[in-house]
Amino acid sequence: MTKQECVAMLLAGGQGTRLGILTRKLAKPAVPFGGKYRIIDFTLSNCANSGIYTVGVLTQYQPLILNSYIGIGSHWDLDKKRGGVTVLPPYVRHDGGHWYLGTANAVYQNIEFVDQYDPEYVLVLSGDHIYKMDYSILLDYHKEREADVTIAVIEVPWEETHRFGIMNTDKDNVILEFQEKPKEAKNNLASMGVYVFNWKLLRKVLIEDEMNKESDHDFGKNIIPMLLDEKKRIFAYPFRHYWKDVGTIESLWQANMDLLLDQPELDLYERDWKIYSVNPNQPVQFIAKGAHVTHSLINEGCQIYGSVKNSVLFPGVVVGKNSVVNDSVLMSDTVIGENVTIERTIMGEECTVEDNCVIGQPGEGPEGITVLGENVVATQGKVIPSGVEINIENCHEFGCAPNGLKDRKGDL
Amino acid sequence: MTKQECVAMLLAGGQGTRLGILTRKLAKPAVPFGGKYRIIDFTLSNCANSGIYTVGVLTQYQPLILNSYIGIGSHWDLDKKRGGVTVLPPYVRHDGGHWYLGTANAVYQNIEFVDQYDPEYVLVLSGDHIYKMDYSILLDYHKEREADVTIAVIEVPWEETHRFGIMNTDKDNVILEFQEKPKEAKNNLASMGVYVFNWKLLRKVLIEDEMNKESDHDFGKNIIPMLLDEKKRIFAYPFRHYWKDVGTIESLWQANMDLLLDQPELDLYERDWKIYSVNPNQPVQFIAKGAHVTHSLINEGCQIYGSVKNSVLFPGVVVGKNSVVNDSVLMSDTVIGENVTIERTIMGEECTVEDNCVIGQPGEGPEGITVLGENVVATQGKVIPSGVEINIENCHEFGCAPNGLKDRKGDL
Amino acid sequence: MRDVLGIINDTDIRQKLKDLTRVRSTAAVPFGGRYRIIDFVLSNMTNSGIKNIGILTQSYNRSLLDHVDSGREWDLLSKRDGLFVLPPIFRYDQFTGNLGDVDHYYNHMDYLTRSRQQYILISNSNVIYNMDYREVQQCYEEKKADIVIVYKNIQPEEQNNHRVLSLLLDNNGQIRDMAASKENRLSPAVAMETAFMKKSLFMEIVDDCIARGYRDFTKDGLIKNLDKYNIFGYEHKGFAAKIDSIDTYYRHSMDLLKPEIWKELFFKHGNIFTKVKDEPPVKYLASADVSNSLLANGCHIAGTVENSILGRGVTVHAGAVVRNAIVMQKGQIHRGSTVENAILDKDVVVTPGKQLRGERDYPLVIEKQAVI
Amino acid sequence: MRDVLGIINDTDIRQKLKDLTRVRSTAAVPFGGRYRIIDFVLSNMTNSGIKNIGILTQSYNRSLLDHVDSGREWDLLSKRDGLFVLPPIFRYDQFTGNLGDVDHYYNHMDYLTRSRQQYILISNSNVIYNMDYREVQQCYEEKKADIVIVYKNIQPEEQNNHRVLSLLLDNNGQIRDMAASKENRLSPAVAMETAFMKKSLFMEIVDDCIARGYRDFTKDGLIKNLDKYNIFGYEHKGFAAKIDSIDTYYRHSMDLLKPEIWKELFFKHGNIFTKVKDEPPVKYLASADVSNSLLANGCHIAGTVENSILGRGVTVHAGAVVRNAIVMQKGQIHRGSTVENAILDKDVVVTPGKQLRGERDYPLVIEKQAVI
Repeated sequence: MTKQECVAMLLAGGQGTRLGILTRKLAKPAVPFGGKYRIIDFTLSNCANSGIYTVGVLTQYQPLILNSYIGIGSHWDLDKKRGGVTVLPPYVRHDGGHWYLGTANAVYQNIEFVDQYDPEYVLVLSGDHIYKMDYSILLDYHKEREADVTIAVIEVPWEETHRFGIMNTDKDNVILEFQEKPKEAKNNLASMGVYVFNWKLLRKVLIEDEMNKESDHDFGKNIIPMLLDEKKRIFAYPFRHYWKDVGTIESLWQANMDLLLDQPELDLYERDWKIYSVNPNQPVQFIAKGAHVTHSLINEGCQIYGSVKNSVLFPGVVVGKNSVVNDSVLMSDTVIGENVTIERTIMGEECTVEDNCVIGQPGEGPEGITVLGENVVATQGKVIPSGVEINIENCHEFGCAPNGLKDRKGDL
Repeated sequence: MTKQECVAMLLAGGQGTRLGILTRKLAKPAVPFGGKYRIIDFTLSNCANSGIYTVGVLTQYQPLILNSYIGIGSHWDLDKKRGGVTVLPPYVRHDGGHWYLGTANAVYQNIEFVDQYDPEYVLVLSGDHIYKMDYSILLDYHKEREADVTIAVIEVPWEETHRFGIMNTDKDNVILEFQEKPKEAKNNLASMGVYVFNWKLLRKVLIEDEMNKESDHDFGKNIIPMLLDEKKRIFAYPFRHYWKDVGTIESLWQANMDLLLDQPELDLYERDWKIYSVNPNQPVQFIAKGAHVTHSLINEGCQIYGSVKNSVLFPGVVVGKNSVVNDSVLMSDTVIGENVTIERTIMGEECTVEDNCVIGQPGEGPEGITVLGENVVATQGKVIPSGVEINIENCHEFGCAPNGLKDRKGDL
Repeated sequence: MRDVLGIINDTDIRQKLKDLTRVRSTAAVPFGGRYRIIDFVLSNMTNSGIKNIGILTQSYNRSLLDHVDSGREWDLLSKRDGLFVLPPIFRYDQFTGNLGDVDHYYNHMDYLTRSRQQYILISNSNVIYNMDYREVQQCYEEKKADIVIVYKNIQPEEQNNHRVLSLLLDNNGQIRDMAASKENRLSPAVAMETAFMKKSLFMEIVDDCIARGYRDFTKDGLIKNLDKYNIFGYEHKGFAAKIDSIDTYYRHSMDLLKPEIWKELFFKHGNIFTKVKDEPPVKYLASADVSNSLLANGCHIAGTVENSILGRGVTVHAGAVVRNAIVMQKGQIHRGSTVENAILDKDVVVTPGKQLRGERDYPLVIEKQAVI
Repeated sequence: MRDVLGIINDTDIRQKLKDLTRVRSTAAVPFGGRYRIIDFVLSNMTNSGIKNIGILTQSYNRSLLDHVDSGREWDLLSKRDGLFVLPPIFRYDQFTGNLGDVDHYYNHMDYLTRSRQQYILISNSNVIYNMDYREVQQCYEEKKADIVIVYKNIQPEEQNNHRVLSLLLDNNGQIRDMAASKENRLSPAVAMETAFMKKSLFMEIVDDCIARGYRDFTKDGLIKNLDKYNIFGYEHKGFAAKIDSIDTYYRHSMDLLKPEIWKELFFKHGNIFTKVKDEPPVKYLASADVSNSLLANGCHIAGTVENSILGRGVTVHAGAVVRNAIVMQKGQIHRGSTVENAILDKDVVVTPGKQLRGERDYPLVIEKQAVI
């Protein structure tokens, strides 16, 4: 096995429970985003674009789906002879095995995997965030400062500091103190969950932490404070571009809407930093005579006969005549009939909305985004109030039906 | 995920305990063979050459090594966009996990993996055998007969029938009865551990078998007898070419020697059925002036200054001046000094034999093959009797030393 | 169809595609927004199970090489078999200028010999259809044919004034006469430049032609041998287009705006694959006004687009109008400009305030990288 | 060296390699049993960390395409960057016959522009060495050079009678004069056809040459600009060979039989990669008698082999003798035949009882697929 200077360990086991029915069968990193992508595409593309071609993806919740999505990594240019991407679910050893108990334990369980490449540095990443970052610059920053650990940080509004791990730094970006979700923050630099470690040090610390029965085996809660106590050289790497944790329905919807601005902060069109994804192999989209499309992102294979405004459409979506889609996100292969109105809705894959339905009728339900999970059918003329979540299990309560197709679990 | 007509499940978890120190750090399928290959190369190459590109490799013992050896499968032409090779160690689910309890349980634990491809047929293979077989012909045979199960069988000498699973068949090759290691066999057709199943049937039976607490969850012992009881259509597919289970030191040595015949039964030079392997990327071999090489297989990167007779040399082996290597198998990067004599020995990777040693001195020890595990150094003038097994743990008893290099675990 | 070798003939340099084939071969001409012409034949072949495909092409083959790359998009990256681009074998000093397709086949006879397949499916690079070639092989077996030729019945109103290969079939589907003519067609049946036979027969015909100094596989190898071999026709009932002129290129591109043709061509027997460019979805701005058009990913639309086909990464600025036009990859149409009845090759920039107008039956063709 | 673009120039068709380059370009000539000449430069580049490599080649490029394939063996299969084979851009009817290397560079200027790298390392396809190009870049930075040229000091006894580019360096390593000559060399320093500079400077020089009708990058672009740019030399101290004639091909092939050269060339700064053919190990039969020879995998040896280099899958039957010879892939030497001082191209069959003998300084060359 060839030596690699840097190995990336991408934590992709998050269940994303706050995304409700959207993560019923998907780990959070596999949730679709932006008309084309899954959340993990951003981190994987960052790796490839940064020239980091040895990536371990630590999966746990619904591992088979991520496994088949990632495949041999060819879609992200990560199918290399030396290195490449390896999906690492927690596996059973001779003496048994258990789920990853925390972010640090996940890496601990894969020490042997990392050792194969005998790296100088290990980059610990999370598959949960939307951002574009050149990790090779972060790595250079780490090397120049001869740091033991470097943590990427981003400024957050002071009023939100209580939701983050906050870094207190000196003027040279040396981290002096770490506050996990502080009530009174001394700073507004939040950890992005992106770490560079010198592997020798991390390896040692992971083993020590594993012994500690009190530990949660978490990078933020345990490993970093432990290294601060040991007076290691820990630097903050300030990041000043778009970064978003799409952990809730509201933030997922908002992050999609962010892309519709004329000059969005996250530029998907940058030629030198493409975001790769699995290609659905659909023909070019068809906008029919009489259709009206504005302020939207529409992907290949869509057929638009109606009106789409301020919305994000994934591949293969059909919008029928005289239908109106506003402020919504429609995932792959959703079919909207004629004379339908859809407002502020996120719709999962392969939903069907038959003619004359209204989805997300304002004022009918609680405020907020309406969500239809995958494979839900809203039959003829149904009115769905705003703010509800419907999946194939509870859909009968709303007069909806599950799609006749087979359950598409694993069928990405 | 694309539908596939046939998915292969390759059982590669065998520990191969009878191969002693050669399998101390390797699963049996990873044991080197024939100057170039590992045992599993034969089954993987058979898959690719048969056009079966969707292969699950079920690993268990030392999974990381097979995982990194197989990589994305490109060496065997199995890095396909649709399908390809997937390494499947037993992984931990939310509710825990356990080692594969038997061959049938191994496939049972991966039902979801197979289901992704929605196949008609599942080909169950073992990674433990040396043979060349076109599975597409086996599959055609299965389809033509509208069989439920087809089992590849080979004629074994009557006196060895007690070591095999024996099939009693009628004149149409219908299997009437199965005898596991019978004392008095009624037939001499032995199961090769190669099965074609209709997936729907197998899926159902695996689930039933899993419920049965008495079962060993083994294809030969449990699944086949159960299906015979249910009067399913089970056919034998007679195979008449080279097939060898290299389960012991003696048989591994013999199978290597088989290749040295002028017309070996197993033809590695057949252009239409190449056996693929990971390429060590070594230059062409150098045979020096004064060297003498006969009746041998020598791989790339070797440098021969002495005499090699009736032996198999893996890549990068050096044989010094005035040294004699007879009837032996020397694995990769072994270095033999000057004036050395080696007889009937299997030597693991990166061994060093210093000048004036004698390895496998006949009459000095028990009859049989001498075995040196990887990284053993026989220092100046040492005489090692025949029939002993030396590894880096017991080597001091024989006056040998471990190689100074780092332990090469995982470094394939 | 693992036992079938696919051959795509992209050596014809007499195509009337004008500027579109100035810098590339016919196979590499962009079509349908995100595709190249060859994608259709190539995808049909791989969707039918063909694993070994040779493309005989021309010496200016860089676009084609870039496009097919390793063949990975068609899952043709392989140790045995796979995709082979076969450029002409000649040296600067040996080129005489009058090679026929037979010469190209003959020059690559070693590739044919070396391949293990028993049958051959040969197609021109310039036909657009979605077809399951397994049905062609079935026809070959049922009829016990020596050769099967794919044809389509062309109604008189669909005819153009080019020379086409028309066929005369008997009741059993056997071809009794063939002729390449403009006006006097033998029947509505027109050959679609696709044939199936044993590889050995193909090599025999090529060898016979070479031995006698013949250069044209169809005229010399097939028409003259109608008595010698049993040649049958297989009718393709769906959409099929031959791209052999600017006129047919423009007309058949516009055919894609009919949803039933769009669906048939891209989905009928399997998807059409192409090189993946990882473009983001199309972005529509507030002022976008798009109707009856096809748009490839990566487009940025702030202006008006009507009855048009836009390639990847095309930008139509606010106040610009694109009508009845084909704009290829990365075209930029600036504010106040109008492009009508035109074909813009890749990377064309139309600066503000320009008016480009052709006629529907004589579209304007703008060459690659032009700045207007 | 991710920021460096590698360019391999394989356009020179005036090589004196006779029949060896009749069917292939210099880059694709087999060398050292299992390699092609280009493998050395290509592996040096990738081992040094270069991720984007363009090979400018000739129109008969099929051997080269077959060999480099997708670039996967060099880990150059990539979405961004990777390996690009750049055939000449011209059409049959436009070819005039007197293109220089500058014309080829100019024709592929768009590839240079499009690539994101800032620096360029350009090498001819015909040099054989194992070199870490990072040291060349280091020299470039230390000397604050505009251009660095790799050279080797050639002792008088190693000289041959070809024209070589000799250099005159000052104490600081700056090149003060350059001349392509046979006899009157400026110094023992001979350029190894490898240079490093900013991509923008390279493009500027090419553009200047084109503007003035100059065709030769070295003579017109470098020698004439010695005063304008700071050109430094980087000395390569190890083995290096330029393959520009049958004589140098044969002589430098035989150099590999010296174990110290064999080790240096294949292991010094990194392994040399090549297309993998999955051949089994060499099989020696009872009657084999091999000495001082290199053998590639897949050989079957029952006869005598001395001071020779055998390619993949060569068969030497019992009673056959191969001496001081290079036998390429799949050669077959039958019983009772002798091959001495000869170069046998691929697939040559020497039937029983034949005697083929050249002289050591004038080896016999047998063309591909000959049956003797």
